[in-house]
Amino acid sequence: MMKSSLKLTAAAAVAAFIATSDIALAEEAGLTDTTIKIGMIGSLTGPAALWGWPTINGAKMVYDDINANGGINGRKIELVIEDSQCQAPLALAAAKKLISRDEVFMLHGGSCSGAILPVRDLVLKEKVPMMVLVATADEIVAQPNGYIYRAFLPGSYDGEIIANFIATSPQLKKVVVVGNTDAVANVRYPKLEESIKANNLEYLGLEPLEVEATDATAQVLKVKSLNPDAVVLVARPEASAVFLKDAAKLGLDVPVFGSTLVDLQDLLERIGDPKPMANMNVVSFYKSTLTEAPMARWVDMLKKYYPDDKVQAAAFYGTSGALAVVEALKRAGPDLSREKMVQALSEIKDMDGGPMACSVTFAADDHEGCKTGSIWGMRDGNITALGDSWK
Amino acid sequence: MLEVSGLEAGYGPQLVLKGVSMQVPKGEIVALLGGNGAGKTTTLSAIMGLISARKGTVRFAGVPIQSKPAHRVFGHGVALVPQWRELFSEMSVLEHLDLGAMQRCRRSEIGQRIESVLEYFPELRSHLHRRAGALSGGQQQMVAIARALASEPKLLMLDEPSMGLAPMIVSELGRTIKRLNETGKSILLVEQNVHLALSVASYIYIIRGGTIVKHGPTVAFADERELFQSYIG
Amino acid sequence: MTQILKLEGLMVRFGGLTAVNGVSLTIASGEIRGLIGPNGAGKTTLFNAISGLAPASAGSVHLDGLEITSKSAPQRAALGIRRTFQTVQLVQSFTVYENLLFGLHTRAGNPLTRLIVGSYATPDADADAIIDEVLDYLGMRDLKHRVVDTLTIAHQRYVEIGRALVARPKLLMLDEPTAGLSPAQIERLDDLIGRLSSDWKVSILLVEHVIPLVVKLCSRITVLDRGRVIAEGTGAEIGQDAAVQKAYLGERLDA
Amino acid sequence: MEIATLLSVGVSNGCLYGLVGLGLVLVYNAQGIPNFAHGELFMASAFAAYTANILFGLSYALSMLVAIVFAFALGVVVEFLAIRPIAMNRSLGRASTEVAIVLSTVGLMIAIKGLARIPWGDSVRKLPAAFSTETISVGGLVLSTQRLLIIVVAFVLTIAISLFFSKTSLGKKMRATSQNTAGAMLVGINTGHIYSATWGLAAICGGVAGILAAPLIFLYPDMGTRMLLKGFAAACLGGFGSVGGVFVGGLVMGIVEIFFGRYLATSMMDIFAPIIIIVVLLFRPQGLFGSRSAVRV
Amino acid sequence: MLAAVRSNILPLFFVLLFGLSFTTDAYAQYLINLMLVYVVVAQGLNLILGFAGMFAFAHGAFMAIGAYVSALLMNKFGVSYLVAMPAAGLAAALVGCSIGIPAIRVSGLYLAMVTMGFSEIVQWILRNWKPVTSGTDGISVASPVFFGVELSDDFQTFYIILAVCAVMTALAQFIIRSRLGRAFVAIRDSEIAAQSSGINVARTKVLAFAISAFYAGVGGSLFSLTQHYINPDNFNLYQTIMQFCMVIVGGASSLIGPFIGATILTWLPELLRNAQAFQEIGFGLLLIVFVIFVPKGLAGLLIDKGILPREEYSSRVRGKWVVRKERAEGSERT
Repeated sequence: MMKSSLKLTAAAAVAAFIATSDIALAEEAGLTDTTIKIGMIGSLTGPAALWGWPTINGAKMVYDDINANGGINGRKIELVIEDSQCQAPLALAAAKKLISRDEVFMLHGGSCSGAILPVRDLVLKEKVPMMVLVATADEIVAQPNGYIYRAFLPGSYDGEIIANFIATSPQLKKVVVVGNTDAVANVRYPKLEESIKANNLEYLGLEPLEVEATDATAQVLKVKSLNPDAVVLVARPEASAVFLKDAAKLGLDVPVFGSTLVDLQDLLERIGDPKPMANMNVVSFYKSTLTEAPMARWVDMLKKYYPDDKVQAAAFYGTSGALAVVEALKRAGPDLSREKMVQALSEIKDMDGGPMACSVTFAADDHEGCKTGSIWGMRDGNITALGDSWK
Repeated sequence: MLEVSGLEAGYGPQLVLKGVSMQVPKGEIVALLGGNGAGKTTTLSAIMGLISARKGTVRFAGVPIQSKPAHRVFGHGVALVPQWRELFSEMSVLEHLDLGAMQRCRRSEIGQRIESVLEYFPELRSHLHRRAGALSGGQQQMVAIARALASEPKLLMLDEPSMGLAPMIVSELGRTIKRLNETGKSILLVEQNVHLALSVASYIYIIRGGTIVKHGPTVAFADERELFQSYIG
Repeated sequence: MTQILKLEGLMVRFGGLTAVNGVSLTIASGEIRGLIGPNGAGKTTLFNAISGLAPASAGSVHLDGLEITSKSAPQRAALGIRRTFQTVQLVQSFTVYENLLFGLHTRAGNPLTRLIVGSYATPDADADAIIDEVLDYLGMRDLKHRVVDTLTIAHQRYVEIGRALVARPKLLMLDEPTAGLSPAQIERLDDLIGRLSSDWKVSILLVEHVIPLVVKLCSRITVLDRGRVIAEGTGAEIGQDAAVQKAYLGERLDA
Repeated sequence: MEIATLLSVGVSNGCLYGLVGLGLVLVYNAQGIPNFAHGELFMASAFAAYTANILFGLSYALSMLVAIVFAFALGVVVEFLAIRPIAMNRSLGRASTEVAIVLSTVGLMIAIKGLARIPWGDSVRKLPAAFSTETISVGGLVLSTQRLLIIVVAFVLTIAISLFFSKTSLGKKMRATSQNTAGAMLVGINTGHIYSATWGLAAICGGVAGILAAPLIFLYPDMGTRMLLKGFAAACLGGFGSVGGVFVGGLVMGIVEIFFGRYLATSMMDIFAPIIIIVVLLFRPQGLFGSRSAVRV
Repeated sequence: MLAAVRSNILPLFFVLLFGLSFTTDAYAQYLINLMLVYVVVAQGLNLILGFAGMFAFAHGAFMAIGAYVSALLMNKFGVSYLVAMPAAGLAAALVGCSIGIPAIRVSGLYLAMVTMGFSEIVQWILRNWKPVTSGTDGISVASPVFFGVELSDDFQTFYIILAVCAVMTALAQFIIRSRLGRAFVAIRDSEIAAQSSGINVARTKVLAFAISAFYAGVGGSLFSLTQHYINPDNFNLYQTIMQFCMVIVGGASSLIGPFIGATILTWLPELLRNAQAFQEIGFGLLLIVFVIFVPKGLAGLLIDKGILPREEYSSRVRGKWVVRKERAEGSERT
């Protein structure tokens, strides 16, 4: 028993070595006359799996839809999907596998900034076009960068939009920030602080809140003692809900502005009580709430291709990226190459962002396609659009 | 009552008992004597099932028990008072008696059992609620014996009960052992105090190097000088 | 004759227990001293106190004229006190040779490396010669590269003695070396111990429960009971001593 | 008022830490090992309560009962499958047996977490609170009913466990076994059963904490790791000794942590538990109340 | 011939890897590099856990110290990688000493908890000391430049990693065969016997901590080369547990063990990319199954079966085949 399992392991190890040693080079990788191979990377398992399949499927449904309608210039999109578990070594392995083994034409991936950042160097060096899936760190798309594009609101813009919005209310002067200190939240702080100061608001500092916080009493009381006019809450849904509940309980009665990490509808469901939400406002990627008309097309598409998926905010984060990829592939024409693809992406101007509030515009030296978000607030117990963007 | 034959046992690679055979008849006190490291404690441990026998048999009341774990051997009615007493230092005297009794009798009888045990050790009555760890050596030995007695064992095995006790207490101990025997209990006594062993036992086994080298009724060991020689020699 | 070991009023207490209570003892160079006593007499604790494993609460220990009372066990080992244990303490996964190398751990090497990393970096140069000499002496040359846990207990005890011998100690302390051995093995060991002191110019302190062996090997025997020395003398003297008899057979009962 | 509020939250958090710590201490005293999988027992029980309550529609009280039974069973099964085979392996020395058992609990920690991800990994879940009114106001002090429940249950459970150890025969046997295994065998105790029972009871402690905390926090497979550290800290403060000591250790931990966060720096709250663990173990291993001799270092 | 292969399995392994580097693609090369990095870290853990028998639960943290120190030295001070890497190891060793000195006061399992607490604190510092570590944003690591040539891809860094891994393996072998290595084993198996043979237990333990941390620090520095970017998440509890798995599965207290463990635990997840959901469960169960059924790990198993030669603990014995199955023949001779 022990012996045979030993042999099996040895055989597997040998097989792995042999399997890795084949080499082949195509003319233009990932292309045939009838297919375009795209590699996707997401955190499908592990602690960050929450952001895995939902976001992948939100992009995938666009490709499915295109394939169902005959593909692009005679080619259907073929996807190879790899897991990163939100860990850098595995994300890097996945990217290398996709590029050198599967020989994909391009990549569409990244659900954890920390895991996908190491991939940036590789992609630029291998000159593989890449659309960011849902990772929000600015550095991923920062210039110089010939190949990586993003078609939704990057993390740092959240803060800017919130700060600009707060500045439109003259009675709000002093702002305190409460938030998680994990990677997802951290990418938002520098620009947020900068924008708060740029708007001549008084920045009272950052009060950290554990991602797994069971209560926020200490934070709420600390915030109260600082006597702010507004609170910016940059936290994941769980911690945000905890903070809002404690804030309501302890009588912290100032407007709260949430980032794109949370969704009003979702928060409302979590808290199950509109009262703590009374002062809540949120920056959102989307044109409307999930139940309103502008989103109906995308919700229907998800239901068509992934009927088991939950219709949730995260479900459409990746959609605009896929739309931009499809648009660029169309424009690049049947005589496709990676360089032409990049060229085509750079030339996208004012493309409808699909579910996104923004319209997507790229330039050769600016690969952040989406710079506006919408702001929503609770008004009389209803989720109300407060405006488009305060960029 | 207890029949041991050809018992071999040891620790790790060491074989300590190299074929021990002995018997404890019902209602008798049998003493097992020998020098340091002769295998006395190992014999008791092997009988009790604390270490497993490698060869040989141990029968108690006709039932083979050599492969049973300690708690099963205990269930047959064998109780061991170990050399190091092995008390529960943070628990009270009463709790020790309680624990001793609870595995071998009904709940309702525990009080009665404890009462009867305390008749042998009236001194413990005033310490019932003290921590065992806070008692004197002699009192701890009483607790250890009383704990074993509370199970009303058919065979009581005592491993060097006199160790570390003052002479007066040793005499007292001797009297207690005799009284226990008078109530019909079989006793296997391992002792280094030969006088104590001679004064209570009816039959003597002498063990050396893991085997029984001499045995016979107590009268055969009347000459102390000779005993000392056979004992250390 | 010079005194190798001198104990004066040595006491060892653990918590409330006094395990060694004012022991004074001297061992001459080349002597084989027996140490006997009933269970719990404090023999092993006394061994630990001499080898430095148990700190002395009072009294002093001198080795070859040098006071070592406050020295640690490794320091004492370096100064020439080596011992064996009641239950064999070898690295069971090591070969005989590798175990013997432990004995050479304190051997002086390059003073500079010693200063930096202690004795760790000293190469095992010419260790082979010393180890081969010891193994030849013990008649175990052919077992040199055997893993210890494949050896008999008797051989493991020889390895323990060998580990002490390679360091050419001044004082060798043997703690119940015959425990668990067969009569034939005991006889062979007995013979070895008898030769050791003269062949290796080492004083020996022997704890044993096989008393005839002690009587045969040791010119003088110290008897310990309840942490005190109750008698000291030749085998014959000890055999006649009332206190010793009492210690072994117990107090006479008044009932 | 603010201090009273902080105190009430600190105490209720402390109660949770104390319960988790208690479970760790039970296993530690019985087998001398820190159980790294304890946080996962906490997590698994919370999910068991969730399953019973949300998926099978049982009442909160009934779900709690189901989850407690589940926790006990899980503890016993884990002991039987992953701990006993190592403890029974006499060929290892005592030290390597302990290391092997600890590694086994580490293995359990990741395996249970991975197992939980299959049904629960895709989203964050929430268990409704026991009472429909979430807060009550006492003289201006706003208290969460769930937190009151935590305090009451933790107190009751701690007292119940103390009584269990001092009054019941199983409790006495468990104490006896942890104090002197050889002695326990000599009074006919089957120590194997006692280890099972200890793991079961330890799992109940962790499980109850999980069930009580579930409505306050959200349920996800990684929720146990943070609690493990806090529980360790509580156990260290309590000196790995008495039931009451650990409970008080938890309270101290909960209260100090929240005051620390409020008046010094909220960023320090994450790091508080490991600091406590290091400082206490290195400089006062007997805990706040223990005496030096009782420590198993 | 076979005997020669068996007794030189590690050099042959290095030669094989060297040869493979001419035929592999970037993906396989990356995994080979990562595997060699893990070998270095696992060797460090093995020295303290397997050989010295101390339960240190902090190798993720030591790796982090190495990775950050070398990255910061290169990024902020323009130090050459040749200097930065050993500096990373020394920094980790220094921290290892400073946690080791107080930690030797507590033994066994308290040590596990103290070191686990230490790892948490290191994580916290990495996340919160933003001016230096950039917090969770992480820092990107420049490619090392040797004589004007920038070593940026996996095929180039492979040579550094292979060389360092070989040197560290040779060093580990040297340590194991020296007095120090034997002192580790001695304090693991019997502290009192060690003391009585003149081994200073406290100093040996601190050295074990320092050396082990040195390996993890160098490993962390190499790790940053394979990633070109590091952040605190790379060095969390999961990383430490991975290292434990490698040592236990491969074989604690064996030089070959870390190679076997790192190979399996780097490649297995890649082979099982299609069965992702079960990876965590798989790791957990692997650990449990090995501690229960194969406590000596695969290396121990192979050695016991006589497939691999027993590893030596002295530098003076060469080519002596000490096979453990000798137990069968005449061990009862006296």
